[in-house]
Amino acid sequence: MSDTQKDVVSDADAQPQAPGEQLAPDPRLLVRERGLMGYVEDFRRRIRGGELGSIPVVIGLIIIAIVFEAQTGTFMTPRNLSNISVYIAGPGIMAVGIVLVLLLGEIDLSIGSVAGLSAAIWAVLSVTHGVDDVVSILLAIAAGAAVGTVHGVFFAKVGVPAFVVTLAGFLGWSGVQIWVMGEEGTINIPRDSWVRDFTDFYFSDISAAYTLAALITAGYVLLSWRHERRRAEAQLAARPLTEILIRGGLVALISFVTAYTLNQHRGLPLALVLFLAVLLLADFMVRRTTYGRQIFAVGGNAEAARRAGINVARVRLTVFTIAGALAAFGGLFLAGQGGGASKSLGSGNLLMNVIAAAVIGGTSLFGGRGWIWSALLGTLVIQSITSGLNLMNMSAEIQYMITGAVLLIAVVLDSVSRRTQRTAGRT
Amino acid sequence: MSDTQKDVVSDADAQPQAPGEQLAPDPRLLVRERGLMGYVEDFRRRIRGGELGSIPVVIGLIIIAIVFEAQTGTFMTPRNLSNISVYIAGPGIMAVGIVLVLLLGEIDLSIGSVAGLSAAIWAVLSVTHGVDDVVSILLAIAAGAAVGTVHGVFFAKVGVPAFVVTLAGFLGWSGVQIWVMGEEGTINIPRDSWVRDFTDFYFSDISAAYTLAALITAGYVLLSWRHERRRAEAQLAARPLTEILIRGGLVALISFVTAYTLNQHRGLPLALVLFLAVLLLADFMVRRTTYGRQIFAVGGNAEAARRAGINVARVRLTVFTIAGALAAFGGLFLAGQGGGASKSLGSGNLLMNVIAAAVIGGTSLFGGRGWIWSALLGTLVIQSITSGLNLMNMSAEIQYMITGAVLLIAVVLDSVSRRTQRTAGRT
Amino acid sequence: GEAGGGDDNGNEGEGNGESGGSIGLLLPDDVTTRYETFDRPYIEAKIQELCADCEVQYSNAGNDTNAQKQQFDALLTQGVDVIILDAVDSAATADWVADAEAEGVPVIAYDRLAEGNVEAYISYDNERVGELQGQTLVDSLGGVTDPRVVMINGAPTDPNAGMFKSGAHSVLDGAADIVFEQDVEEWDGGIANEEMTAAIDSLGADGFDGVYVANDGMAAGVITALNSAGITGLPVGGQDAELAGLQRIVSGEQTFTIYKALRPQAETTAEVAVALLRGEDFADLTPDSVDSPTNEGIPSTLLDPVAVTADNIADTVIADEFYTVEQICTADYAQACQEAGLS
Amino acid sequence: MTAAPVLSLSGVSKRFGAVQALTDVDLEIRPGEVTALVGDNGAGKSTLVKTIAGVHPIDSGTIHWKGKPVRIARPHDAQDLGIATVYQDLALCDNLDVVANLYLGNEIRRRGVLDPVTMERRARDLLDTLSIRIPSVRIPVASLSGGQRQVVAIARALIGSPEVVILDEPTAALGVEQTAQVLDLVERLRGRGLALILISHNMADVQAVADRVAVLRLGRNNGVFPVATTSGEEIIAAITGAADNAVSRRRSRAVPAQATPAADAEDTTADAPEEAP
Amino acid sequence: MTAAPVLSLSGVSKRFGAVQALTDVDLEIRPGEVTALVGDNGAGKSTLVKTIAGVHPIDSGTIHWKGKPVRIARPHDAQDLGIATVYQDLALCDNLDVVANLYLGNEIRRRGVLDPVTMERRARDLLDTLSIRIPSVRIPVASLSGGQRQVVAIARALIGSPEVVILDEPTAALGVEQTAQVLDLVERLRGRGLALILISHNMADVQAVADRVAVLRLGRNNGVFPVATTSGEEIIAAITGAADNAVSRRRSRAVPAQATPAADAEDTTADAPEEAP
Ligand SMILES: Nc1ncnc2c1ncn2[C@@H]1O[C@H](COP(=O)(O)OP(=O)(O)OP(=O)(O)O)[C@@H](O)[C@H]1O
Ligand SMILES: Nc1ncnc2c1ncn2[C@@H]1O[C@H](COP(=O)(O)OP(=O)(O)OP(=O)(O)O)[C@@H](O)[C@H]1O
Ligand SMILES: [Mg+2]
Ligand SMILES: [Mg+2]
Repeated sequence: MSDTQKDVVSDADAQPQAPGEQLAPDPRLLVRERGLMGYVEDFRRRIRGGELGSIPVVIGLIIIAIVFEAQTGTFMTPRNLSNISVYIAGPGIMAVGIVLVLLLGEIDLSIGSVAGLSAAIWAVLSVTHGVDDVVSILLAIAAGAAVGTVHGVFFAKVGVPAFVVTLAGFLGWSGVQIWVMGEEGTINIPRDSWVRDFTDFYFSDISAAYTLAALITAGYVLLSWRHERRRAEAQLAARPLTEILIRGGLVALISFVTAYTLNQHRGLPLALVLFLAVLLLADFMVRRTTYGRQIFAVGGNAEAARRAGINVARVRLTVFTIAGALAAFGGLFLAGQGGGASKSLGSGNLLMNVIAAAVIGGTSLFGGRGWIWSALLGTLVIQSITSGLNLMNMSAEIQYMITGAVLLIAVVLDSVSRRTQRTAGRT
Repeated sequence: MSDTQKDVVSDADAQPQAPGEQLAPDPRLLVRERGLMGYVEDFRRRIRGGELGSIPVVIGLIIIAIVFEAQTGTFMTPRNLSNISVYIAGPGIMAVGIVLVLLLGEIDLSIGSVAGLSAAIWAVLSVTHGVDDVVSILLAIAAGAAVGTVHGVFFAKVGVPAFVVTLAGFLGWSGVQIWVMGEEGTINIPRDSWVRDFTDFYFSDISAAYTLAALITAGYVLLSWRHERRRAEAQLAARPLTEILIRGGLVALISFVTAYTLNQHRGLPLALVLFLAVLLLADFMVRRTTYGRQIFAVGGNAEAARRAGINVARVRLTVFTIAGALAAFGGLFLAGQGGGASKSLGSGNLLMNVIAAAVIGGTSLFGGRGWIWSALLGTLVIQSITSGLNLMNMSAEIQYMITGAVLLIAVVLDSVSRRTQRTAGRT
Repeated sequence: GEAGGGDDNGNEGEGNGESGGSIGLLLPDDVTTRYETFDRPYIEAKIQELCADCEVQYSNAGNDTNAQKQQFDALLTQGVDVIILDAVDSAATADWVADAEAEGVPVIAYDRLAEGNVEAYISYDNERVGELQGQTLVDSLGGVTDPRVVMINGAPTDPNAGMFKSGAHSVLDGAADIVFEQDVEEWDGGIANEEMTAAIDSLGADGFDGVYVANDGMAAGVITALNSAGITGLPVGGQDAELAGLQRIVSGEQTFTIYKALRPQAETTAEVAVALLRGEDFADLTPDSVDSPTNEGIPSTLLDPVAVTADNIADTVIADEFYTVEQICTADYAQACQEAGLS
Repeated sequence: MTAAPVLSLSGVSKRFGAVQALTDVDLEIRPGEVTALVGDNGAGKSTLVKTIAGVHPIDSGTIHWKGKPVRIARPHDAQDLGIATVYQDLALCDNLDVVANLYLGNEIRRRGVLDPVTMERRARDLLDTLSIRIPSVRIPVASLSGGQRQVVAIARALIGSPEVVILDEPTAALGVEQTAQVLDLVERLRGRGLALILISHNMADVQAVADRVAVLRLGRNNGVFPVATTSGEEIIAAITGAADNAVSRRRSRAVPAQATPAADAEDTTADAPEEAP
Repeated sequence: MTAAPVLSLSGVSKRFGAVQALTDVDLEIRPGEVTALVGDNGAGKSTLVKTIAGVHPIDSGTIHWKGKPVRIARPHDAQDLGIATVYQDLALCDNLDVVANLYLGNEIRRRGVLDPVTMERRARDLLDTLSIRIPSVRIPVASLSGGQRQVVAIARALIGSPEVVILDEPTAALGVEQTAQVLDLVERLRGRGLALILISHNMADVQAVADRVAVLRLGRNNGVFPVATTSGEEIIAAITGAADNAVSRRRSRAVPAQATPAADAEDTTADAPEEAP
């Protein structure tokens, strides 16, 4: 578990071949050549091999933006883009939880109800019972975590399929939500509540957005560079400095353009900052901690994970707890956006949209494959479509059809581009 | 493929041991002793080993009945039971389709929308456009099949996960449904439409119910007996005649008691007859045809099925077609029950209830395990709870909570009773 | 009806000169007949008539508050000059209206009294509708003493269902004995059928004298349940004056429905909207004044709903050309129409 | 022995992503002959037979069946030609019972309906032939031991009447007795004029039943040897690409190692490179 | 050689549903010794080692670790004791890359955070030791060949510092060279004082590296033999339960079979019972 551990063999034992001799690299491996040509060649190979990662989604996003801008002329206005960046926060935070659950190879159908329940709890506590705003928010999120834990216990300890547990939760918690709301159909947000700020506070000083963009860029470049240097020191294949810089440039471009756009409207929205914070934290957890590794392992092959000594039940349980807490957090954003908690908050297509976002973003439904940023990409796709259709004043039934169709097209692109890979996959 | 086929080895080749010698049976296999004691012993072993099949669900049903009867005093009246038998038909027929899809290891989220769309198509054709009733019904079912086929094509041929395809369908088809209904929010059923009869025609002659019960019993006993005789002739372990008779007696008991109860109210409902017909047909297809075997194989291990020469894409595609057609058929029952087609038919909790029914009934979400009759058992459980709560005049939010809780309990029982089995399961 | 598509050019709305302008119209759901079939075409037609260069940006929220909020923001993004808002959840709108106000866009509350600083309110009061439902039911119960009533209410999650419910209660609680009451998720006819059947089972076929149903869509399911239990002739009332409901009234299966003359409501709203657009005074259009939880003295027009029975169909729905006799009297109902004197 | 080849591959190549698994491979399979296919781990043996079986279509090259060029794009095509395959990864449906697995894709029907009785009887007989004890042919294969599953997979290939049988490490998981049975079976099949491809890492088995040995190395042909005239050492040298390999070193060390294993271990430890801290 | 046993099982029984997989099994494992566990397919070898590894808790019987009774209820317990296991069915996470699989449950961290660089370097070194060619340690194990996967599983067991290493048919899928490497490895581990359990169907391998051979038959003990003084035939007889078995028959037939395989096949066919029509 630590630096000082010893492997039985590699420490002191012999390599049975001639001393110090290393195996020649496999001659069949088509290694990437260095330099610019290497990139082009590698990219071409990946297109042919269907290993495009998130490129299809990004292209899809660009197409969506172009089409809607052509149709409405207002899609690419800073105002609309800024609005989109606020709208995605709630569903996006919930989608982060769903990505974690999907990585486990499970599904959580209850998040809509949990979001609604938590918003109801917050509203009743802070408005009806006059509990302090921050305390109510924390209690609401804790309630979401508790609900998630209940699901986790039934799934991980009792052994009921997660699909069924959360299906029961989907029904049961929305009943509790209605019951918690009691007589009130809707409870308005108090004027000075944090929940209102979640979706309605903007850092209007333009330096805020630029500072954040600078921090993100610098952080990315620095961490990559440190990592690649260590790899080079350990004599492992490492990315050259130019590549790091190119990637850093891309990150800088995206973040500064975003910052500039946001500053054109009302500044950097708090919603976006919180969403990014959740994304970065979750991404760190998934990729750089033992716990994250365990999530992937359990999702890939639970029995193998168990045999590796991983406490499978604990991993499963905690992931559902996190998903519940994130659903609750996201629910508060929805309450903020809709103007208050209501009996119907979290019902309707929210659940399906959140799951769709995670899947469109590139997280597999079958466990063990995916990344946190799919929550961002997928929510962006779905919200862009919705916003675009709203700007076009499409009637609701057409909206349904178009959302369905675009969802399908997005995933068809993805499936087709991954096809070669899939065929090559083993049993 | 036929009786005349030859295996390379077994026909003419030698057994390398002493001629005619058969391997002694494995001494570790705890074979069932014959006679009554054998059954008791076997049953005890199965309880301990957690191989209870559908017994937990049946016990659950009995408990539900007892509790509600104690609470309401009207639950076990012939009238309520007869009503339940009508209400289960629509969701039950849809659940048969879901069971097939689950056997494939997939899910169909679109069935609610497809049911609504088909009902809308039927209503608009027959009422608005004056198309002949039977033709409209057939066209509506054909539309459901066509929609299912579209899903099947995207899933099986294009390779988009079924979850996503049918999620897109869930959104898209309900848009089409609203569009098809056009101006009207609801369309009444014409007085003499078959669709009305689906849920409102009863064979009021008491002989109808008894004849059906007799046919079912006789058919069951005869088929079992023929099968076991053939096994005995082939020197395979066969059930003794007494066991066939005991099982036949059980079937007779259930069918005649049901027939008697139904005759106490308005007679044998057409809805139940149609539902049973769908169940029997589907069960025959799944258990006794090559196609059914292929469904199980694809659900268990698609790659192995492919290597066995099965046309995996065709099996997948057709199963979605069937599920679509059954959803459409079930949708017509719902229209009959609601008094007409409406824009919201098929929305709400229908989808979740149908899936929950299939799972409660004992069909695995992970493919390759299950049986058609889970559609009947599961729908019965869910409808009994709903009817009981309605009789108790519970408010809607309490209904949500209780439905969620009972759903959970039903599956917890099942999971716990299967636990030993699961632990024993290999990777 | 296709909105937007080719013919909208919201981006040109910058030049809000004397003649042109754009008006946003937000309606709450797309499963009830009225919004798509009546409200929207009436409003659009009237606006067109009053202001040929004006355009209407229409969106339907599909019963989702957050979706409506986004549509509201989209209208602001498009730069509309006036918003007509029929809120999914009228209690949630205070902030939205404030946002619009900050941009100088006036909001008209249509049909439901949206909270916040709205400029005007034109509606049938939902509580009133509930009261009328209750009153008509009591009336149609006729001479029954101590009438027993079953209530089938709308969706528990829909705030408006709560208003109908409390309006109806305010009448029924004194006049009748409510023996069975249920909310129906999603306003679903099939579930209404199950609820009604349960009521019949637990009360007995003669255990109640009339049924309150929140709308016509559910009334279809309720009547199916009554018919299949062999119960006919009981007073059953709905709301919305849907075509299917009117047909049932003609054929005697349903007793009444609540008809809100949508044309005057829609047209008044259109007039107010155009007046706001042009900065004209509209006080004579809104003689009444109501208070919302957030604001007092909102200029408003409150219209009176009408209960439609077989007796007054011709004078109300048909006279208003809400539906024509041909639409109601299809082959199935021709006979009944004759008897009811419709032709 | 030199009958016309029933199946011949020439210039077959196959790539997975960034790995060129097969490069220009030729192979000829003759009826009444056992062709052993040997090679190091990852040499491409399984990939090669999967291309023949239609699991992975080839990227380039040609396949001839009885002299005529054919395209094998999916497993069904191979089965239609008469090629039966036992895969290294078995490819059984864990949820189905032994009988259903055996007859998958070749179900016996009676008046259009599955005939479980006949299938079960024949399955039992067939498994008895291979002298494997399976608790019951009605339990899902998920609960069988590794060797039991292997035998089921082998039995599967014998249902129907193939002309070419491909066995990818069929005896890897088998006990000594079952291995002997399978080798007997291979000889009997050869005796009936079938063409067999046998992949195995066990030189003793290969030398016992094969007629010719085709060696793959790093995805390329590395010689075809007649078994009768080739020694095990020669084949191993072809497999490893060097006469000096771990096997020969191990052999030459065999006696002292047995005597003083500990000393031996230290011996080899001595010249290990120091691990970086 | 007669050190106190580090691990000893007595009277261990295990049942799955209707199958009594193990009945009253005893076993003693000593440090610095290789104990081979042999038996027919389905004899219960894998089940026995899985009970030791905590995969299947035992139904009855006792397990002693260094003389003290212990309860091994889950894999974690076994790992805590110092038991590392290579399972017959490998138990790798197909979606993870080679490095992640190797260090699963034993991740190397640096200031609390995973240290992929160190893990990758050590993984590469470790795999080089086993002289296996893997295209890249960063590809998911799903795309490895059977033998490559096997080696990854073996390497996994050597991460950390186990006292007992259990190898369930570790060389089944391995090429000749890799097999030799693994046998070398086994000897080196024994040299370092570890206790090893080796399950194998290959008598040559067993005789080459094992010190004692424990035989299981139909889920029961069927004798423990010191390798040095026992012949292969005796062990095989204990495995199959009879001196007259397919192996011995095959041996006695070996020479004529090589010469006229076809004739031989017909020969055995002659006395086959006629199949029922
Ligand atoms: N999880 C399980 N469920 C049911 N039966 C099982 C299970 N695991 C093993 N068995 C049964 O227990 C017996 C012993 O199996 P085991 O895997 O231990 O055999 P083995 O000696 O390892 O055989 P092989 O050499 O073929 O690997 C077999 O009959 C098998 O069918
Ligand atoms: N589906 C696949 N995707 C990617 N790479 C693959 C795939 N299948 C095989 N490979 C690669 O192709 C090479 C050959 O694999 P193959 O399974 O054919 O080897 P093999 O000769 O059968 O080895 P073994 O004796 O270990 O079974 C290996 O390097 C492997 O990593
Ligand atoms: Mg292989
Ligand atoms: Mg084993």
